[in-house]
Amino acid sequence: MADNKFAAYICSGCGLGDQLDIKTLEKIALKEGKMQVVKSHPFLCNAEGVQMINDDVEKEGVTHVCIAACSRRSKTEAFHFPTVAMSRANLREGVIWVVAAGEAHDEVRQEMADDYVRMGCAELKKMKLPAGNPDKAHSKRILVVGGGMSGLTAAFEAAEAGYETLVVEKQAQLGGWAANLWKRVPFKAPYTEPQDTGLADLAAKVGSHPLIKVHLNSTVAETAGAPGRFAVKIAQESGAVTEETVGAIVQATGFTGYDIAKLPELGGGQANVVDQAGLESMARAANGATIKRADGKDVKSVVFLQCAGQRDDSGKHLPYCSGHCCATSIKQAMYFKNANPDIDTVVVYQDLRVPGMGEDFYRSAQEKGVTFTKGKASGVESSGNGCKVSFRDLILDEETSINADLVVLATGQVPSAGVELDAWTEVTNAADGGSAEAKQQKIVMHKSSVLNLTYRQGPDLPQFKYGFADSHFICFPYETRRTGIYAAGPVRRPMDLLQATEDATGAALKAIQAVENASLGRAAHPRSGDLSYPLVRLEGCTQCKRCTVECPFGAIDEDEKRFPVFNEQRCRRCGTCMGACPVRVISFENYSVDTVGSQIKAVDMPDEFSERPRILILACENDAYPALDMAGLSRTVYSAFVRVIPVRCLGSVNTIWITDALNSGFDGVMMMGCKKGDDYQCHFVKGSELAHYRMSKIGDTLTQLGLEPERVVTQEVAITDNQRVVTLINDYVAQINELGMSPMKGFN
Amino acid sequence: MAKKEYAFYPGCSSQLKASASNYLVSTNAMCKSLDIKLTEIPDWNCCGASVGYCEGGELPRIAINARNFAQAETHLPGQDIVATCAACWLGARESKERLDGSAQLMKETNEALAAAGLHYSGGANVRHMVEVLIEDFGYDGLKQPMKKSLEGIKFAGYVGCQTNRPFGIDGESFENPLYLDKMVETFGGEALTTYDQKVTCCGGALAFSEPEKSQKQIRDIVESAYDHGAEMIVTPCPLCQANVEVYQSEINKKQGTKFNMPVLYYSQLMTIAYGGSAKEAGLNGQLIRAEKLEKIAGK
Amino acid sequence: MTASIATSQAILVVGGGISGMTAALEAAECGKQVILAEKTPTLGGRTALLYRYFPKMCHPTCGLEINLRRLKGNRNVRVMTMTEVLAVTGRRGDYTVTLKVSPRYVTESCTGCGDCANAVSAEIDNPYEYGLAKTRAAYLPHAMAYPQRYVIDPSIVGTPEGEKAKAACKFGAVDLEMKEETVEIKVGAVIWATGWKPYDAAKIQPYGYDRFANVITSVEFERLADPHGPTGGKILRPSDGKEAKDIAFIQCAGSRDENHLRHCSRICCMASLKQTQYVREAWGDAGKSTVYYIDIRAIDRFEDFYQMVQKDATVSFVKSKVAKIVEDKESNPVLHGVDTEGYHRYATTHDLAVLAIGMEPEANGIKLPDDMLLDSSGFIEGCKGTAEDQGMFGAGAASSPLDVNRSVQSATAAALRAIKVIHKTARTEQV
Amino acid sequence: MSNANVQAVARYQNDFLREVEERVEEGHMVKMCMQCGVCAGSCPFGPDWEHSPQKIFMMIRAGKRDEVLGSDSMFMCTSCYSCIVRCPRELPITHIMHGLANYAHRLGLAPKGQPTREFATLFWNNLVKKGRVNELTLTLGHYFTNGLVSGIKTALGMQRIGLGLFLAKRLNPMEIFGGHGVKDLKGFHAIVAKAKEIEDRKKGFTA
Repeated sequence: MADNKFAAYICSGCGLGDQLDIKTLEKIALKEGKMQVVKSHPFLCNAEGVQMINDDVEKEGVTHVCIAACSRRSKTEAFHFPTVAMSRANLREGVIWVVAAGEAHDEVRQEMADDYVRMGCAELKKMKLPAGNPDKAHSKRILVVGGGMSGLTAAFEAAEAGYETLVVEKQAQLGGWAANLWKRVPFKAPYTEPQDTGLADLAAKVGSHPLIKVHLNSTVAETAGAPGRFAVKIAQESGAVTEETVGAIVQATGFTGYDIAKLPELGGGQANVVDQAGLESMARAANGATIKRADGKDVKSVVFLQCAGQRDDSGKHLPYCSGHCCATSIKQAMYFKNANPDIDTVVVYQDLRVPGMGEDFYRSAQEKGVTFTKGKASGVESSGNGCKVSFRDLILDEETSINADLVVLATGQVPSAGVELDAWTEVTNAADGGSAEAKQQKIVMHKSSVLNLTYRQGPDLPQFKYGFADSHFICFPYETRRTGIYAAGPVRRPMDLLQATEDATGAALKAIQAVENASLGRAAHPRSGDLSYPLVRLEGCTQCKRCTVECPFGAIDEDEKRFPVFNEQRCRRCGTCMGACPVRVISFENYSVDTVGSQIKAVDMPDEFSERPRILILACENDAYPALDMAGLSRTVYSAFVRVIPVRCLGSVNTIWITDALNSGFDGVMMMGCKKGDDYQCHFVKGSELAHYRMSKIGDTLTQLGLEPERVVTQEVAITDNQRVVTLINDYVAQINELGMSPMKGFN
Repeated sequence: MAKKEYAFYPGCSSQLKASASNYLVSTNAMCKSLDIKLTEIPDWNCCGASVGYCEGGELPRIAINARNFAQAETHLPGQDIVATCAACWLGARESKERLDGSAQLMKETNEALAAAGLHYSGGANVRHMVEVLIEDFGYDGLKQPMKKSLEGIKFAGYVGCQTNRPFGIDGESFENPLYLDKMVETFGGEALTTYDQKVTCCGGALAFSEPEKSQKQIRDIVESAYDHGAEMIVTPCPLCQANVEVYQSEINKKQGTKFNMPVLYYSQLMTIAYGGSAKEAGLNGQLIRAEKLEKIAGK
Repeated sequence: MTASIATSQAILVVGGGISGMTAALEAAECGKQVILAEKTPTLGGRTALLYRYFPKMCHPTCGLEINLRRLKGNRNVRVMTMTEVLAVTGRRGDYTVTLKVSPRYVTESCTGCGDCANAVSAEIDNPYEYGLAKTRAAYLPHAMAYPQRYVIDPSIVGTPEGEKAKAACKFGAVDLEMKEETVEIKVGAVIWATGWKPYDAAKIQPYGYDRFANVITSVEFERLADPHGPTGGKILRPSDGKEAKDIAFIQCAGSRDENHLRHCSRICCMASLKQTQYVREAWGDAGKSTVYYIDIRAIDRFEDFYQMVQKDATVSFVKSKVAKIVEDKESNPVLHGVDTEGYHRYATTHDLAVLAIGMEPEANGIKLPDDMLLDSSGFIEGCKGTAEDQGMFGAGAASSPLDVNRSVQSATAAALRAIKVIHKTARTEQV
Repeated sequence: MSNANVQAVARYQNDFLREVEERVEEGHMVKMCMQCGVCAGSCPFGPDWEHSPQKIFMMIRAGKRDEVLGSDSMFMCTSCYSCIVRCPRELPITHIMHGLANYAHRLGLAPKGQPTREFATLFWNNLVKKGRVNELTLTLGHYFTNGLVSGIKTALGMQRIGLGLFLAKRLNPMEIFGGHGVKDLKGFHAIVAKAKEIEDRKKGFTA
C-alpha cells in the first residue's frame, strides 16, 4: 500500500459550486476520506481539468482517483485514466439535479453531497486497478460442431479471416440437411426461381481450405476447459479419439424434421403423403423432370398443407412456427410448375409467412399458377389412386375437399441441441441422492449430449424455449450462457438457409472475438473488456456450492474436494458468486464486499431524533442507475434521504451489505434490479430473482434485530422508469417515515 | 401566348342538344379566352364507354377507339387528342395504353381498322381538358385572362371517378384530388377542400338500370356538399354533372329532401371568370339554376 | 479538407443505430480499428425511439445502455456524429471515403448541463418525436443521447436566439462559428448500416394520414406509449388529447403493395401485436385493440406472442386490408372494408387508427456508391462484381427489412465480412 | 362416381382458372390476387352484391364455374376504378369484372333479366347502330325493356326530368328520328364486325 496515492477531484461546474459548499466537500475528502490530494476545479472535465489530474498521476504518483462531479455515465471520454483506479461520486445527476431547489433544501442537499464524497473516497480506498489475469488462454483455433450449411459457413468464414478451424461432422460426408435439398429459396433479387443450394461448392472450399481440418464420422466426446483453452476429445465412429485444443466453439448441430408419423390425421404414414424433406428427395430423383411418386406415377396434382403439426395450441405438436416452411412449399410448388405448368398445385395456408423479399417469391409462384388458399386442413384420406384432402376454405367459408396425387406436409424443425439442463440437474440430484433409476437415466441422457461439457452445470448449452439453444436477448442474439460457445443455425431458432448462413457468419465472428478476449484476459459481453476477475480465498471456503450452482454462466466447476474451481475465461464478471458467498471469500479487485461495504459504512448517520432517515439504494448499473440518472437529467426531484450505490447486478448483492446497512442505522434498503421471470431482463440472467430469493431468507434476521420486514424491499426497475423510480423512492421514504426511524441507530 | 391546337374529342354527350351540351358551349367559350384552337376529330365515334363491356367485349371497344386515333393521327397530325368527357378520355386512354403495351393487340386492331381502310400507327396522345389546362397553362396561366372574380361563392369540388381513377390528373391523389379546389381558388371562389364526397362514385352506370342504387350515391354527394356549406358543386365530368343535377328532384320526391344544388362544369366557372355571358357559359342549360353565378355574369 | 485519419486497416461503419453500433463494436472487440459515422447528432438510431421490443416487452434503451458502455470502454472505435458519406472511391481493401461533418455548434467542452436550452425560447419540431412535439432549438436529442452533448439547431445560428445560447454557456462550449467540414479517410472495408425509415404515410391516401389527426403511424404510437415521449407515456390522441382506448391497427400500411413498397416489412405484424399490449398496459380490460391484417407474420417463436395476444379478450383480429378511412364529426377514424374470412362488411369507428407503417431503406434517399448492388426495394445486397470485389456490405435494416434481433445478427455477420477484407489486405501488404 | 365426387375432382384444379385466363379480358391476372379484400371494401356497391371481386377470384381458383358465371355481382360494377387504384397486386379488377360479365353474357350463363346486363347490351347496340350514342333512344329503349306497360310507367315517371332536359336544350326529341351519327357508318360497322370476329375466333366463340 505504500505506493498508493489517493486523490479526490471535486468539480464546481454545472452549478455544483452554486448549490454546494465545495470547501466542505474538500474538507471531507481530506479528513474523512483520507485522500492525500484534494483539489477542486471549476470545469473538471475540460482539457485543463483533465490535464491537472493527468499531471498528478504522471508526476505526483497518484494511483487512485475519486472524481466528485457528474454521474459515472457522463463525460467518460474526459475522465479516462486507464492507469489508475477510479471512483465517481455523483454530485450532479445524483444530488443537485434531483434535490429540490432553494435554501430550504440546502442542508439536505449538502448532506447528500457530503455522503457521496465520503462514499467515493471509501470505495476508492478498497479498490485496485485490475491487473488482468496472468493465466491467459492462448488457443485461437475454432471448433465447429456440425458440417451442414451453418457449420460449413461458420468454418469457412472464420478460416477466411485467418483462424484455424476444425469441423466435426457425425455423418460420413459434409452437407447435413441441405445436402438433401434439390434447390433452395433464392437469397438475392430477383426472388423468382429456386436456386442451386451452393452446398457442393462450399463443401469443396471447406475441404480444401488450408486452415480447416474436417473430422467426418465424428462426435465430440468431451469438452473441458474454457475459452482459449478448451480441451476437446473428438471420437470417431471407429472408436479412435483425437484430442484437440481450441479457443472457441460454434455449435451448428441443426435440426430434425418433426416426425410425420405423429400426424396420422393429416395422412402421416400414408403412401402418398410426404413431408417437405420427402418431397426434396423425390425432386432430386426427378432432377427437373416431372416428379414421380413412390409407385412410379407422375404427380399431376399436389396439395401442400402448411403448419402441419406446427403452431399447435393443443399441446400435441409443435407450438411454434418454423418460419421457412411457407417459402419452402412455394419453392417446391415451383418444382412442379417448372417441370409442367399443367400440374395442379395448391397451397393450403393459414397465414402465408414470407417476410421481406419473400413476397416476390410468393408473387412469382402465383404467376406460375400455384393456387393459394387460406384454409385449415381437417384430414387426409386415401382416395382412389391418391388422397382426398378435407379442409375448411376460410375465404369461401365452407368445408370442402381436394383430390390430389400427392400431399406434402410442411412440418416443423426440431432442434438438435443436446441435453436439456433443467432435466439434467433434476436427474443428477436424484442420482446423487442415490436413485439407481436416476443414475441409469443420466447415462441415457448423457448419450444424447452434443458437446459433452465437463461443466458443473451440465453437458450442453442451456436451452431457451422449446429446446432451441438461443440467446434470451433481443439486442444480443449471441449472448451465450456458456462463454466462448455459440449456437448457429436452426439449433438456435427455426430458420431458413439464408438466415442460417447469416447466423453462422455472426457466430463465427463471436467465436473469433472470444478467442481474442481470452488471449487478453478480458471479459466478454456485456462487461466487455473488463480485466477484473473473481479472486477467491479458498482457505475460508466452506464448500457450500452456492457459487457453483448460482453462477449464471457455468463458470465455476468443483474439484474432488468440492472446492470451487474458477474458470476466469468463462466468467462474465457479474459478481453473482460474490453475492452468493456466505463467507465472503470471493471478490474482484475493483468490486468487492469491501468496496460496497465501506461505502455503506461511510455514510454519516443522523441520530434517531433528526427526522432524517437514510435509505440505501442498491441499483443495478444497467437499468435502475441510468433511470435514476435520467430522472436527474429531467430534473425530477426525489427524496434527499436516499444514498445510491450502483451494483453490477442484484445477483452480486451480498446479504452482509444489507445487515451492515441496517446495523449502521439505515432506516431502509431498496434494491432495484431488472425484471425477473420468464421474460427476465437481467443480462446476468437471474440477478433480481436471486436478490428476491436471498432477501426472503433474511426476514428472520430482521425479526431478530427487531426490525420490520418492510425495511428491506426489492423492486423491478426498467431503464425507462425514470418517472416511476422517483415515485418508488418517495413512496418508500413516506413508508419509512410512517414506520419511524430505525431502532438500530446510535449503536454504532 | 401562342395559340395552342388540339384534336378535339367531344364525345356523344357533349354534342349540341345532348345532355352535356352546356359543357360544350362553355368549353368553346373558355378555349376562346385561352386562345386554344379545338378541331373536332373528323367523323369521330363513340368511345364505347365502360358500360359497353357486356356486349362489346375487348377488341371491338379498342378498335372503335383506335378508329378515332387513326382519324386524328391522319387528319390532325402532331396534335394531342383532348377529351372533355371523363368516360371518353378514360376509354380512349385505356385503349391507347393497351395498344402501346401489346404489339399483338395493335396488330389485331389494325386488322379490324383495315376493314374500313384505316390504319393506326400509335401516335396521338390522349388527354383530358383539365390536364391540358393544368399542365399546359398552369394555374397562373389560367388566371391570365381572368376578368371577374367568383368571390363569395362556396364550391364543393366533385371530382368523381373517371377523371380521377385510375390515371388521375397532374399526379394528384386518387382519394383527395385538389385540382378543382385549386381551380376554384384561382378564380377567386371559396373551395371547400375538406368536402369528403369528392371522389364518391355517382353510380352513373346504374342510373338507368338500377336507379335506386345510383340515387343513394347522389344523395350522399349532395348532402355532404350541403353539410360542408357548399352553394354549388363543380365537376369535370358530364356523367357526374348530369346524374348529380338531374336526379335531385327525383330524390326530393322520393325521400322528401329539399335538394336544389346547382352542378356546374369548371368550364362554366371559367367562362364567367373570363367575362363571358351566362349564355356563353351555358348557364341556361342548368336544370338547377346557378343564380349566384348568373349574377356575377350579369355584372 | 483535413488529412487522412485512418488506414486501410480500418473499417468504416456508416450509421449509428443498433446495427451500426453492433457492427462497430463487434469488430472493435476483435481488435480492429473502426470509424463509426452517424449523420444525426446522436447514436441510437430508431430503436432508441421505441418504447418496448417484441416479444419480450423489454426496453430498447437497456440494450443501448450496454452498447454505449461497451463503446465508452473501447478505444478502437472512433465515433463521428453529424457525419455523412459524400463519396467512396477505390476498391476492396483500399477505399477513400469523403465525409461531410455538419456543425453541431457545440464543442466537446459541453457538460450537458442544459443552460443553453434554458436560455433559448425558439422551438423546432422535435426530430426524435416524429414531429409529435416541439423542442428548444438548443437541445439534447434525448435522455440516452450519446455523445451527451447539446446541439444548436442551424435555424437559430446567426440570430439573437443563437447568441442567447452562446451567452448562457459557462464553459464556452457554444461555437456559432463552427463550419461544415469535409474529411477524407482511408479504410479497407465499409459497412453500410444506414437503417430504414418509415414509409411516407401520406402517400397511402385512402387512410388519410395527411388529413385526419387521429390516423398515426406505428412509430408515432411508440412515442405516445413511451414515458419519455410527448405525452409522458399516456395514450392520448392527437386531435383533442382524449384518452384513446379503442385503437385500430392497420397492417401492411405501405408494405406488400405494388403501389407503395413491394416487399413485406416483416416487423409490422409483431409491432402491432406488441402495441396491442401497450393498450392493455394503459387501459386494462377497458382498452380495445383491433388488428386488421392480410396474413399475421409472427414467424418462428414469435408465434407464442401471437397466440398470447389472440387469447387477450381486448384484442380482436379482422382479416382485411382496410379499404379506406373516413373521419366522423368527432374526429374519430371510421374504417371501411370487408373481412374476407367469409365476407363481412364493416364500418367501424375507433378512437385512433395506427398504421403499421412499412420499412423503406433509409439509403433509398441517400446516394450510395455506384458499385453497390441494391434489390428492387433499395436494400443493399453487396457490391457489384464477383466475390473478389466485395469490400462494402449492408448490415441490418439497410440490407433487408429486419427486426432488431435479426439486424444485430446481420450486423455481426457484416463485421466478420469486413474483418475478412482487412485480414486479406494485411496479408497482401505483408507479402 | 357420385355427382359430389365429380365436383370434388374439379375443385381447386386449374381448369376453370385456365378457361378464365384464356377467354376473359385480363383473366390472366386472377391468379395474382392475395385475398386482402381491399377491392371488396372499396366498391361503392359492395353492399348490393353477393360476391366481392376478391371472393370471385377465389371461387375461380376453387373451380366454382357455375356460381361465378351465374353471379350478378359483376353487373354491379360502375367502372369507378376504386378497386383498381387500391389493389396492392395491381389487378385490373374493373376490367376483369367487365370481362367476366361479358363472358358470362356471351355464354348465356349470366342472370336472366339482370337490368344492367340488359342496359349495357342496349347501350352497345345503340352506339353501334350510329357510331354514337343516341341518348333518347337509349333511354326510351331501356324503359321499355321490361315491356310496354312498365315502360310507359317508368317513362311517365321520368317525364319531368326529360322535360327539364328538353327545356335546357340538353335532350332533343328529334333524336328519335335519327340524330347524331358517324358519317362513314359502313366503315364503322366493318371495324366492329371485324374486331368481333377476331376476338370470337381467339376466345373460341363460334358465331
